[in-house]
Amino acid sequence: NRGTNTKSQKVIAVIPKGVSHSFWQTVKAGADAAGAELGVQIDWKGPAQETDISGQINIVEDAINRRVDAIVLAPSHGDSLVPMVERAQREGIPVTIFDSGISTDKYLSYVSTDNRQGGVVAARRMGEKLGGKGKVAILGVKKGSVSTDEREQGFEQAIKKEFPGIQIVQWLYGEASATKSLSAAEDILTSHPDLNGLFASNESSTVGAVSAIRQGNLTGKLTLVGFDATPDLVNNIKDGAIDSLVIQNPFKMGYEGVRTVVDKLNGKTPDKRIDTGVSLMTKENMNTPEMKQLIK
Amino acid sequence: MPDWVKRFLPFISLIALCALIPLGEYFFLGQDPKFLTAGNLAAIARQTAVITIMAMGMTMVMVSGGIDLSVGSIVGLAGVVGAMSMTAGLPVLAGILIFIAVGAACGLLNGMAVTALKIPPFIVTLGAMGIYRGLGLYISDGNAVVGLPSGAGYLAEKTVFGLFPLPLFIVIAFALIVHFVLSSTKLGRYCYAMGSNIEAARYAGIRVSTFQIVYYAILGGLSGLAGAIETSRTVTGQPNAGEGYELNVIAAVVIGGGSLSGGQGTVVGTIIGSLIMGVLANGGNLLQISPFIQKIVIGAVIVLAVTFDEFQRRRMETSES
Amino acid sequence: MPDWVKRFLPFISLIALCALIPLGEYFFLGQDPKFLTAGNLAAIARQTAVITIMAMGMTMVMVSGGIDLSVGSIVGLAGVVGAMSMTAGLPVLAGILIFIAVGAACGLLNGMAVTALKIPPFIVTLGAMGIYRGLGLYISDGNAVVGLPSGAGYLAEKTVFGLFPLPLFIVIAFALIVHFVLSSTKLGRYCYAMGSNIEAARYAGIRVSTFQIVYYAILGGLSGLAGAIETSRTVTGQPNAGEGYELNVIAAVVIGGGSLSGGQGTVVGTIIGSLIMGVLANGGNLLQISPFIQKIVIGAVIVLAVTFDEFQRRRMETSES
Amino acid sequence: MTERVAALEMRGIDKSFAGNKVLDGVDITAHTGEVLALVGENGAGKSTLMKILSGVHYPDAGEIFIGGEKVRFSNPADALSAGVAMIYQELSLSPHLTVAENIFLGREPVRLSALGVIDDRELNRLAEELLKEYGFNINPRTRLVRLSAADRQLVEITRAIVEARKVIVMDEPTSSLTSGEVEELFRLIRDLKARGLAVIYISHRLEELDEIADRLSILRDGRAVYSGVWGELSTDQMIRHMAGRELKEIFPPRKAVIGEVRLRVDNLSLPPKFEHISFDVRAGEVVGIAGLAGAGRTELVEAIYGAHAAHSGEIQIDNQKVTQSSANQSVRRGVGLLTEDRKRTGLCLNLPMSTNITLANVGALIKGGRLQGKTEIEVTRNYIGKLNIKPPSPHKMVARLSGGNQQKSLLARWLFAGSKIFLLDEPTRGVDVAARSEIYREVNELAETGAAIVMVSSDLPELLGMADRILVMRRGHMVAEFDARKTSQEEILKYAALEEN
Ligand SMILES: Nc1ncnc2c1ncn2[C@@H]1O[C@H](COP(=O)(O)OP(=O)(O)OP(=O)(O)O)[C@@H](O)[C@H]1O
Ligand SMILES: Nc1ncnc2c1ncn2[C@@H]1O[C@H](COP(=O)(O)OP(=O)(O)OP(=O)(O)O)[C@@H](O)[C@H]1O
Ligand SMILES: [Mg+2]
Ligand SMILES: [Mg+2]
Repeated sequence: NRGTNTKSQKVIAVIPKGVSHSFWQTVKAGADAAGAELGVQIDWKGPAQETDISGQINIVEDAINRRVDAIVLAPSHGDSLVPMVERAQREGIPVTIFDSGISTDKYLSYVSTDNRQGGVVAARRMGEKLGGKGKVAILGVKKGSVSTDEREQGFEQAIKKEFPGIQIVQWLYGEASATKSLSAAEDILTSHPDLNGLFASNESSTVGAVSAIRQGNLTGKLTLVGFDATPDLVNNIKDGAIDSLVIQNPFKMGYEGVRTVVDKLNGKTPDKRIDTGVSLMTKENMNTPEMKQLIK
Repeated sequence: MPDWVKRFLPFISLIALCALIPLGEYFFLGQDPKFLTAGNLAAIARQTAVITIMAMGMTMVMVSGGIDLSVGSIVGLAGVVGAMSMTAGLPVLAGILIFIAVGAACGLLNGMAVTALKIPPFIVTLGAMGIYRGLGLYISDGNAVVGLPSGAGYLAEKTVFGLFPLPLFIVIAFALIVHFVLSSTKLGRYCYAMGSNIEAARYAGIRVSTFQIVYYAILGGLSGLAGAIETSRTVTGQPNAGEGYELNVIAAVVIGGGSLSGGQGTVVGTIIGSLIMGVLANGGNLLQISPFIQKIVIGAVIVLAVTFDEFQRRRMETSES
Repeated sequence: MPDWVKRFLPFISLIALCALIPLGEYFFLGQDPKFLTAGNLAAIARQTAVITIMAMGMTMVMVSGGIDLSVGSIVGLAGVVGAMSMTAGLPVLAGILIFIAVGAACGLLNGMAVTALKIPPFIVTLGAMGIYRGLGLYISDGNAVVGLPSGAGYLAEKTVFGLFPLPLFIVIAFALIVHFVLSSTKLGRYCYAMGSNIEAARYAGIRVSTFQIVYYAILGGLSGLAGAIETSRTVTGQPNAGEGYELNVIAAVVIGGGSLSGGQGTVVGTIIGSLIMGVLANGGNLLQISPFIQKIVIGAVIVLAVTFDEFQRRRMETSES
Repeated sequence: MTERVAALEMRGIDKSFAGNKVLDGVDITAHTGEVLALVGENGAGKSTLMKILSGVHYPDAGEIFIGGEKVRFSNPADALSAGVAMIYQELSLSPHLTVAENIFLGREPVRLSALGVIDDRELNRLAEELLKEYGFNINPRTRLVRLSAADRQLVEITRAIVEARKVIVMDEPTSSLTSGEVEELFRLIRDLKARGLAVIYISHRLEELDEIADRLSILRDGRAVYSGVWGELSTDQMIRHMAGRELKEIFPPRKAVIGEVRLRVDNLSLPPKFEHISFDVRAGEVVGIAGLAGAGRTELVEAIYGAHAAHSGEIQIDNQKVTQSSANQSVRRGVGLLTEDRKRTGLCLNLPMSTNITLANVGALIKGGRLQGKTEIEVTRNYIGKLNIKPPSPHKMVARLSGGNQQKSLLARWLFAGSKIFLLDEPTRGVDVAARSEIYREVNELAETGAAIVMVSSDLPELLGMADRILVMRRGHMVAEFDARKTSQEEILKYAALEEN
């Protein structure tokens, strides 16, 4: 969309935590759709790494200095982006927060999934499939990464509370890399050949986990509940290598994020909290229209 | 060629960039250029301060023939410990000293290991990179240290005379000091001598181990200070802060004419190297270039800037006499 | 000390590790040790294959006095392009050739830039690291390339004789080839000659530029192959694949006795270096050590292994005379 | 002599580095079966001219003819394939390779030639044969790092002789060799002449040339100022052509008064390098140490200086016992070591001459906490004038100086450091006659101001001309002491090489 700017169009900076996962690409699709529909220009820009907090601060700062009309931001840390968000508000630029929370209330709207609830949904599915007993492991993303920490903790607590017969035997991290997740999954399976279930808390860890299951010929013997969806992961549900995927609605996050700030620019006041919801995709429901709509 | 022209040369790539970006903004985006506004220049100063401060210390270490891959991890460790000390109630200023002290201690350790173990600094500090990062993560259990006092943002946010960001002043102050040290003191002179030929330096009566340790400790201290600024910017102590900075810092030194094999490098060159990378990133954002294309452009500019610099240097040597 | 004992020495650190981990499993976790099971050893072979293959090429480049920071980015770029060619309908075997060709082309470019621009390889390949990564991300628009044919997993999953993973065979085959090249051919001999004194090599009539280009191209090709294995492992073309691998690969070479200043390094040493790091990571997972402590341990082991090796080497040299 | 096609002709060669004209229309001619001696002061351009011949540098102007045919060499490979080989002044070998690998580098015998598989057994066998044939006692399987400077030079000589087919250039091949080895080399040169090669031989040891030279060319400041048959010029005339002025005597007289003992070495040992060494040096005295290569002289002076710790024994400086010596403390006590290997332990090659000269006494340049750049340049200019260093530019990187001028810069370092005890290890290696005489004059002046001087040298005439006393070392032991005025080269050699007789 470079060069298409005409001065009459409002410019909305949409700033994700990172750019290179299909999750963010789907957010972008939603934002672009809203931009086309509402007649605003979308500036999509994020740091290369999701851990690059000061890189994201720089991008927000540059957007403010560029005097965009509004900002839609997925803060890479709840505390770190507070000064920038407050500064934008002082300078009259409305900010909508999406995906992860922020420790201030000086924003317009907060559009996100309840990550903890996502973990709980995964835990209930796991509990049902295993009939309330067995050994499971968690393949996490990175300790300290807030949204995935919440999913993993949601999962852990729900298992402990609702399925006392299920034992969580190992918890390793894949460092947001598919290959490292695969190695970690292999090592989990080495340590616990009798494992019954595995929970992977984002796209890269799910990719790694399903590769380990395929390479270990464990399809059908191990219940894998993953998180996030790509066409490839969805295909893996068909033959049972993946039991189910907790799916957020990144398209809606992008769409709603842009809609809220455009509403504001048009003088309306959007809701402060918009929950984009989580769904569970299984073999049974994967062909329903609602599910198809979630994986763009 | 007169001497002042020669001094001026390294700036050329930087100035060319600074001219191209507003032109791009005007013709490409059809906007009034924002690049050269005071606000944006201040932003660049804030954005590059962390790398520049570390790069000044790295200049010393690299001129002396060493290298330190652990600086990014030091930023993280110092950030966590310093932030914890502030949440524990230490006043902000004392907290800043903690950052610097933690950094200097790490640097001292690096220097002592390099001289005592007699193995290449690349290895020692590659190990240290893992150790310090692991320590920072362990201490904070991987979570960012939050709840800093409101004054913690001071270092990064404060502007002097209502316009100049405080980090800019810190950078300038340390640049002057390190420049003076490198060009006009024993400590600096020995740096070049050791980097050029460490055996010869030892035979000339220089206590090479002691000085090496000092250089690493200074770099560590400056990395700790960088950690303080980073913490102040993010208002949290991030255990992952500074990840990958080592390459940026080393690149700044090398773009600025420093040599990986020691004996060459200047503070002015390093600052320009750091600014080139900072301006590129900022300009890319202003020009709304895709981050993927930005990576390509930054990579190409690093190669071109050094090639151009080398070419000028060689041409000048031929024409001197 | 007899010659065979000397050859055996670098294994010591590795063997010590392999003994300690099962002991830890038994006494710490109270489990039957899983570390030495065939399944786990096969897993280690698969997990280390990518780094080991790249490290063999890096051994050549580093022995010849160069370095290549762009290898991780080549893994990503080759992975994306190769995966795309497969989704476009190319058969798996032809696809693998595409991976290797893309890698070799990148390496060739690196080599030509290093020799033509006359600037340090660190800079050239630091730039290339950004360029190739940006290209991979740009081509794939930041998304993983998915929908590979089912045979794409072959390279990583296939086991030979029902037990030995195919990547292990690839590693062994290339280790034998590269070892042979380094120890018994002109290509390898000139590697050591150039790394040890490039002027002397030129005076001896060796066309150093041509050879340098060849070494970088070989490393590129091996990185492309590593990209194929990486892609095969996760059955997706990840544009971010290989990020940070350059440090692991260089560390493997250096732990194995290779020198950053050229002239020294062997394939056997490099493989051991790579295995030490791989075994540490695997052992850490089996022992359920916190990832933070693992970082610390790996850092410490890198330093200790090289220190021990240096110490032995020096002791042996003194006792020889 | 009948007219015939010259083996080599270089005509009108020009070459500039960084705008400095180093060679200016140089013509030289060498004939088959003859040795052309090429002489000139340090920095006259001898090595540069020869590097043009061997394809390392490309000339700005001029032509080269080999056997009457015009050639253009754009790299050393071209020159080698045209039959031109060279022994370089700075040793150009690969330290991590073995002796045999170095000798055949670039021309390894191969099996499966398509793959370039090296036949290592054949390689070692050939090398062993060659070394034996040339009378050099070196194991072809040893790595080069383990060899002494002298042995490395022999390897370099072997390597060049194997390669040479038409022309062989020897740039100061004897700078690290002792007389026995030099004789061996001369025998090889006579063989080469008999095989019909043209030999170009560069040396500052004029007495050596008498034995082998057939013709002579003299370079001065990048111009060929004389060409003719060897023997037409007397040594004095040669020196006048080289220096462009009269040189009164090589060894200037000294009027030093010998005073108190300044340095006393008592039973110093560092087995197996040297054992039970005792001697003393007085103020105003020059004590020479003679010995064959590997006798342990370098190790001895380095131990006295504190570069290595001695195993046992005692050192006294000005009657004070020295414990725990290090280079740093030695410099503070006024001891200076002019090292044998100026590239490895002497100079910071990519730093300016000024930095190198002031390195051991930077403190003297600091005023008010600041290093005074202007003073530093003045100091440097002072030594440039005093020692006649060329080119006289303080900012010049020492790597760009010719060997002899590098050596003078290093001497200047210890003069500026204000040393009182000088340990000079091969102080005139690679230094031309005129400059040598300047260094000798400087040494004498130092002695006259009360300095104590230890001079290690393989150049016996130099020791006989300069020293008051000469100590002889053999295999780490002090075996004899002579009054320099009452001994001869033969007598010293007899003790230095006793066991070999
Ligand atoms: N690569 C170079 N770059 C710049 N100047 C050089 C270079 N090589 C040689 N020179 C200069 O060229 C001149 C001639 O040097 P050269 O080495 O040919 O002298 P030489 O006659 O061999 O002296 P010596 O007897 O000391 O070896 C010197 O002034 C030297 O400083
Ligand atoms: N057999 C050897 N192996 C390895 N290095 C040696 C050997 N002999 C001598 N050297 C090295 O060569 C250099 C000179 O040798 P040394 O000090 O023993 O004798 P020297 O009397 O000074 O001989 P020279 O006349 O060559 O200066 C020293 O640096 C020494 O370490
Ligand atoms: Mg010369
Ligand atoms: Mg000696």
